[in-house]
Amino acid sequence: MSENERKDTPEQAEFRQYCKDWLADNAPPETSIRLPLSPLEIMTKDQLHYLQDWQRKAYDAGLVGCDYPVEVGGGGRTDCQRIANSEMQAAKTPFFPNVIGLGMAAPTVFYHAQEEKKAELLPKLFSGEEIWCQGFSEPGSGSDLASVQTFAEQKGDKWIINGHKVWTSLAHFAEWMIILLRTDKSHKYEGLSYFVVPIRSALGKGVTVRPLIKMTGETGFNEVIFDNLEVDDSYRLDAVGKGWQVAMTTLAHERGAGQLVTPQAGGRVQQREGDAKTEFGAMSLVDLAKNMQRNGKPAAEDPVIRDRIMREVIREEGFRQCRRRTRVQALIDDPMRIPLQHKLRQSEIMQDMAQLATDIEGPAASLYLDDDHAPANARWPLAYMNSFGFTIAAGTSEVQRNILGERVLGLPKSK
Amino acid sequence: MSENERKDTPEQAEFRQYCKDWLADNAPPETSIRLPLSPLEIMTKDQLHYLQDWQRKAYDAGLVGCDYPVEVGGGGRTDCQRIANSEMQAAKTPFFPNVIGLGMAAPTVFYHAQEEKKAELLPKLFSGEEIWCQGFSEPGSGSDLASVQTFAEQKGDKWIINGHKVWTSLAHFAEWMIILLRTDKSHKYEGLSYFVVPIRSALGKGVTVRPLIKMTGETGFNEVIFDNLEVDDSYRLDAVGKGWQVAMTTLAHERGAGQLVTPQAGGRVQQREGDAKTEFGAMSLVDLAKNMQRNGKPAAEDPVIRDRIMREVIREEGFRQCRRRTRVQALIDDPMRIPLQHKLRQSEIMQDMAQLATDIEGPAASLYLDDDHAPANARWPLAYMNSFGFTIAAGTSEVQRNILGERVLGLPKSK
Amino acid sequence: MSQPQDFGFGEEEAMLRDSARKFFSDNLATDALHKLVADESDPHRSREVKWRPELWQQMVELGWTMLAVPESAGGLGMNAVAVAALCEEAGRAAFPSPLLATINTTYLLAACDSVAATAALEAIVGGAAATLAVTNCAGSWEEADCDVQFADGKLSGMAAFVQDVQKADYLVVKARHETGLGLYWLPRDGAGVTVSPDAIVDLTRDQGRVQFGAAEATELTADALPALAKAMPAIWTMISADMVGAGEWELQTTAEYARTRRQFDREIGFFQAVKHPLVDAMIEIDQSRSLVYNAACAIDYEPELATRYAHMAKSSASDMAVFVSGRAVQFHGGIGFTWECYVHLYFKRQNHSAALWGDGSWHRARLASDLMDAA
Amino acid sequence: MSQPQDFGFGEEEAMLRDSARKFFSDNLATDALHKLVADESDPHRSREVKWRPELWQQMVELGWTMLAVPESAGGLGMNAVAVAALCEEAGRAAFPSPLLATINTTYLLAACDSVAATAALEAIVGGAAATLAVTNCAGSWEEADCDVQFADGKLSGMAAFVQDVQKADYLVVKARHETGLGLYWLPRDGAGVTVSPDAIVDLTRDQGRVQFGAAEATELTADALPALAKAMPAIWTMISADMVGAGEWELQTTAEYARTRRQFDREIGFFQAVKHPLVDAMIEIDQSRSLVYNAACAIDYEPELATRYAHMAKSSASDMAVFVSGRAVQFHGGIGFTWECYVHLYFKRQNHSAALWGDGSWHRARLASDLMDAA
Repeated sequence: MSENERKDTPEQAEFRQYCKDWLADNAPPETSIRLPLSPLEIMTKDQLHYLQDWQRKAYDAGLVGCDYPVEVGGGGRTDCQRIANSEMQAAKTPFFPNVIGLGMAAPTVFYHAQEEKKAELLPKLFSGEEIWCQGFSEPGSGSDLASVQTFAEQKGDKWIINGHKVWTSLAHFAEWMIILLRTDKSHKYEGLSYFVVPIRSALGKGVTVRPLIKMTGETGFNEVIFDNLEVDDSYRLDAVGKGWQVAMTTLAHERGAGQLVTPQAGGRVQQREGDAKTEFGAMSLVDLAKNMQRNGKPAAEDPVIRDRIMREVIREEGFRQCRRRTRVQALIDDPMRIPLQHKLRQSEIMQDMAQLATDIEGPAASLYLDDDHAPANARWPLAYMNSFGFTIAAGTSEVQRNILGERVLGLPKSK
Repeated sequence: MSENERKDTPEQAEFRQYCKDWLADNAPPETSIRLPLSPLEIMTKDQLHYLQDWQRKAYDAGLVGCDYPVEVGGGGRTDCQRIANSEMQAAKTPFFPNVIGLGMAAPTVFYHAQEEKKAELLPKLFSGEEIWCQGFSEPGSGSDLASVQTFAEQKGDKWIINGHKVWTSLAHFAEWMIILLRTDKSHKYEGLSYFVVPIRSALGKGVTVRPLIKMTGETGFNEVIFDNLEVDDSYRLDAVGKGWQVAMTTLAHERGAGQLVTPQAGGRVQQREGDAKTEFGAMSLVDLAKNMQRNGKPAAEDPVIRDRIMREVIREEGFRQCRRRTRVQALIDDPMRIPLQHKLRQSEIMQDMAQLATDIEGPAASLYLDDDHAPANARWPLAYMNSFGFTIAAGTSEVQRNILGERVLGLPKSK
Repeated sequence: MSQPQDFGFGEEEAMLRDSARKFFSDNLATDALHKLVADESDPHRSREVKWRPELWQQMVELGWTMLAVPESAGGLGMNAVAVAALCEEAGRAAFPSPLLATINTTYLLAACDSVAATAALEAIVGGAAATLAVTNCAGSWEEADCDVQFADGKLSGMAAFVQDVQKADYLVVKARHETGLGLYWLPRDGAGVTVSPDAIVDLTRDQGRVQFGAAEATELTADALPALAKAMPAIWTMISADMVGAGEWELQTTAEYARTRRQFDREIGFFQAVKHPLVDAMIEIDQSRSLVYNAACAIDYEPELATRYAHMAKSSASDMAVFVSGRAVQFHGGIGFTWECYVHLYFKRQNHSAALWGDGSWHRARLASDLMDAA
Repeated sequence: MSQPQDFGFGEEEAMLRDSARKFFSDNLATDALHKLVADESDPHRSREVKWRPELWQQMVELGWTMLAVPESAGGLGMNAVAVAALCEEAGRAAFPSPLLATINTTYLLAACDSVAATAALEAIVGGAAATLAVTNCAGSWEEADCDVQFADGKLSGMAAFVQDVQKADYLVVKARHETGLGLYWLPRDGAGVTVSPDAIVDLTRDQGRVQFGAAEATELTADALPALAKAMPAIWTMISADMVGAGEWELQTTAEYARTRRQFDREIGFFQAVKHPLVDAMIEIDQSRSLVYNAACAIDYEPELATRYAHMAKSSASDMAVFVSGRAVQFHGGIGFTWECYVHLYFKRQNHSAALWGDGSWHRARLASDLMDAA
């Protein structure tokens, strides 16, 4: 069922109407630029600038950061970002390019930075003028985030940073990075501190950004090497040694379990790409099955294929209804129970849907991006491979299950 | 493919012919006695005596214990038990009642008991005259076998035993129990010793046997309470403190990974009951699907049901071919790799087959043993529930996967 | 028509749910339930019904059987989400009663929309328990399959898999007449009605076959299929709600055991081989629960989509019930395999429910025709 | 006829297997393979073939392409279990070559049992590489589907999904003639033959479409279906053997990583969330491997059951390949998702093989007709 059909507060109802009207006139038209599947896969400056223009427009119109206070560049509204998101979804707009900024950096900065830094950083983050990236993972530190080794040494009111971060999406466009650093080697958790560090302005001056190539052959991820980068102490978030707690704010929002709703657009691309996030995801398997011949008959007539597609349709609807239920107090026991399932569930549904799609395509799933005969422009074999990025990154599915078992079911820690 | 079709050694070939001839004349006729699904579920004296007579006949004919030395009551042959087993399977004989004796006690006694004890205990074990049971599990010690607390205290050349064993199948008929006891509370593994203890002759004199009721409502398991039972030191197997090593011999044979092949009959009942061990297991699902109506059509015409049945047919054939491959050196890397899969694989295939059967039966799977309309006399819902006995007992599936991951793949111990 | 974002689940519904939960736990906690229904373990035990009629009387007085009865027929005409909440609690308690059977009957009677049906609803409002005799001997889930005939005002033939028939006062019977299928109403103890109880695995229900030998019955409608089409979404949704409640009991009970049972010097919940499947169980339960309230809300606000959403709910709940029940027994280990452990009560109820009114695969096949075969 | 208990796998077969394993690891270890086939990461890379023709020459000289060629045609006429062992090693090395395509061709040619087919086999014995152009543009796995026509000694139409076509010297083409389906032989570079390479995911193979414009071809048989029926079990078995070898590489490589990679102060193989799925992967591989040698042995000793056992082998191997490949990437974590990690070479080859010549579900449907529909 559509997000529109909700009991709004008066403020929300009025704001929704405003969004509808504004989007009717201002939702960007289709573009000749081939947009990537997700913001994390932005490759070209053309793509970036097209999407930045859109985010700027939406910000100026008040559709981005609606629930943040006016002082930090927000809209000062109450629980309105959801409204804007659902209207942008309905209007099938492109997505916002500054996805890490909006989803992780903004709430982290908002809850943990010094006041003047919030005013300095957040407006350009909301407008998309400054792209953000995240520096958590390291070669030796993937699932075990608290084992990061990249070190910050204090020199007066400066910090000198040395080390190596990986899987930093968008680093090649980013102005800023939120980064978890080790400031004390003698304590695992208490030895961590959290900073905002400059990237683009420091390239060649202590920061090197190198692209990492995915198994798909695409780039998009980077590794970032720090060689005596100097950062002012005012860019530290919260106290020295409190980095882990700050990181929890970032992760909670990344998992959709944070207090602030992330500004999200993107109906257009998501629909076109059959992403599990939209109600067109599993149904796009139906279209695929109708169009693919399987041994002389449409795959849609194969009862085993039908059964498998329906499983995904049901899982997808269940996922959507779970998100709906999280907002209904009376039908929730533990408020974290469903939000903490979000990332695990979404990434595994995506993976299984993409794998099923390749089964529906059969031998034709062997055809890749450049092949004219590839069904759906080979997006399914591509999506299947990329789905492992989602089940691995930002806490593997294995780590997600630990978190759920421990925080929701109260089982003893596995580590 | 049938066990008969094998390249035999001359001794094996001649013995096979002997088995064929003997079984042709002596395979027991069908009986009016309703035999249980497995030896562990023998309920009545009638069942027991019928099966004991059969084991005695087979032993006297040389089909039981063929590979054990003559001095301990064996046949003194080389690698001939397999032959006898496959011929008894082919002849569809009933199974042997002394299943724990033959499968676990015999090899353990043979490898670890004093010589005179072997000669005292093994002949009556092989003949089935004396039934054996196993005392490993305790209320507080299931998967974690080494944590047993039942204690044996040394008094001169006697041991005084106190404690509580559970899940002891056949204890209500058993003359003897193989038992793992704690003789030292200060060491977990080194504090264990292994004994043979009398049960029937000690009832009321230090031993109490009480039936445990399964979720199916059937009995068959027991709990055995020891209250100052006195046992002679000569019934100790191997040295004090070496109980764990002795238990490993028992478990290896239980998992089909031991040196000695267990004497096994039973084609008849297994076939009739569609046990995964026989090549009629998964195919019996085909018969079931042909006989069950599913919404007006035979379930065998439902393509999703067909796909699921074929999965089980393939797993069952794969299981059988894996057992065949273990005997072909050139196609084996690690000799333990497949034998250690045996118990896990067999119990999970049984469980999935039984669950599938209940799906094929649909609403009729709700009907239980006493219902005239229950398909296949309700053996499938019964088998489904009993299958959890197999995935839990003798090392849960979780423990089996640890063993495989650690011993075969060399992964670090989970405990 | 469209659904309210909150499923239309408000204070009134929450109060009903909370009082139901309290009623069941106060009056028949799990240990008492086990004493009541599992006193005889012998597989060849008697088929006598194990339930607490006096508690049933209180439930009737609380108005729970008339929740779904339209106000026009003297009922409370409450939302399906409220009824679902009640069924979820009955499932959590694995409560033995004709509640679900009677509620199902009220949905079907309301769908008949006839004077006779209104009279029948009034009998239920008056305190009668009823059940549906609409399944043929082969247990078909297809609405059109039927082994009962109706002629000259009398029923003959056989209905099978009738739920809680020994606890019911009245039956709604589906029967074939000259020109089609009709629905009929008669007392379970009426002349020409013979009930033979089944011997079933589930200890918390009773089930039976009903033989009709020229039994007089009142016609509720001469056209059963439209009435069934209208009522089935509610019937599928309510059994799913029951499974969701029972599944949550299994999850919480198993998690509690995993937090306390120690092996290898650890609580077994430490081991990911236990922890992760329990998380998967939780996810399946949450999905099913969300789909149940979505389907119930559709019955209230979006009836044109109720069938589709109910197929989703029952398919999800049936598969969840089998999976979660299996893990509950497995992770309780040896004790979970015993009669004295309460888990088997839920294992049996859940496997029974999974096949009732269509299993997961059948509902997916129906859903596929809806979503894939439309032009 | 019946199978020997040891699969007929003796010393000769073991020697061949061991020498093949040595050949592949000596001449193209995984790092060298990665350099060879993964030098270009760009998804829009060229379609030029990445292989080592001089190694192929050595393989030909070792007689590997004539293993399955009957001695009557100058071949070695070895058992299918020997060929399966060779294919298993080629899969373990993910070796890029027309070996499998040529072996498949020899099985189909031998099944034609004609003078022309014998001549074609002699060309292969003489060192030629060949492949099968028997799949239509929709990629159907049904033997009867075909988009090529034969008339007046000439082929026209299109064959698709032709494996390693750029590495092959000759083609066996399935084509429709006036009265049925036939098989035909012609040089890949012959007049009227146009090969368009596909852009494919798998880096260790090449694949293409072949357009026939009145291309002259020699008839091998005018009745393709019996020949295909005879040869398909071998074709299904050999690709399954390839997948088993590749699956074992994925298992061992991932287990090695799990023994060394540390997170949370433990090797990740300590965690049951990694350990237990790796055990399941091992079990699936062992099942597939056993089924492969059973099917191969049936080809040698029990031909009447070869089709049935080959369906089992390919169904098992296809599902295994997808499952094991996914776990191999997942458990390598971030590094496993990169181009520089070798795992993706196998992931891609395995997913390609899984759909080749029928996926798991198609083979189960065929098997079901065999086992369930017989009177």
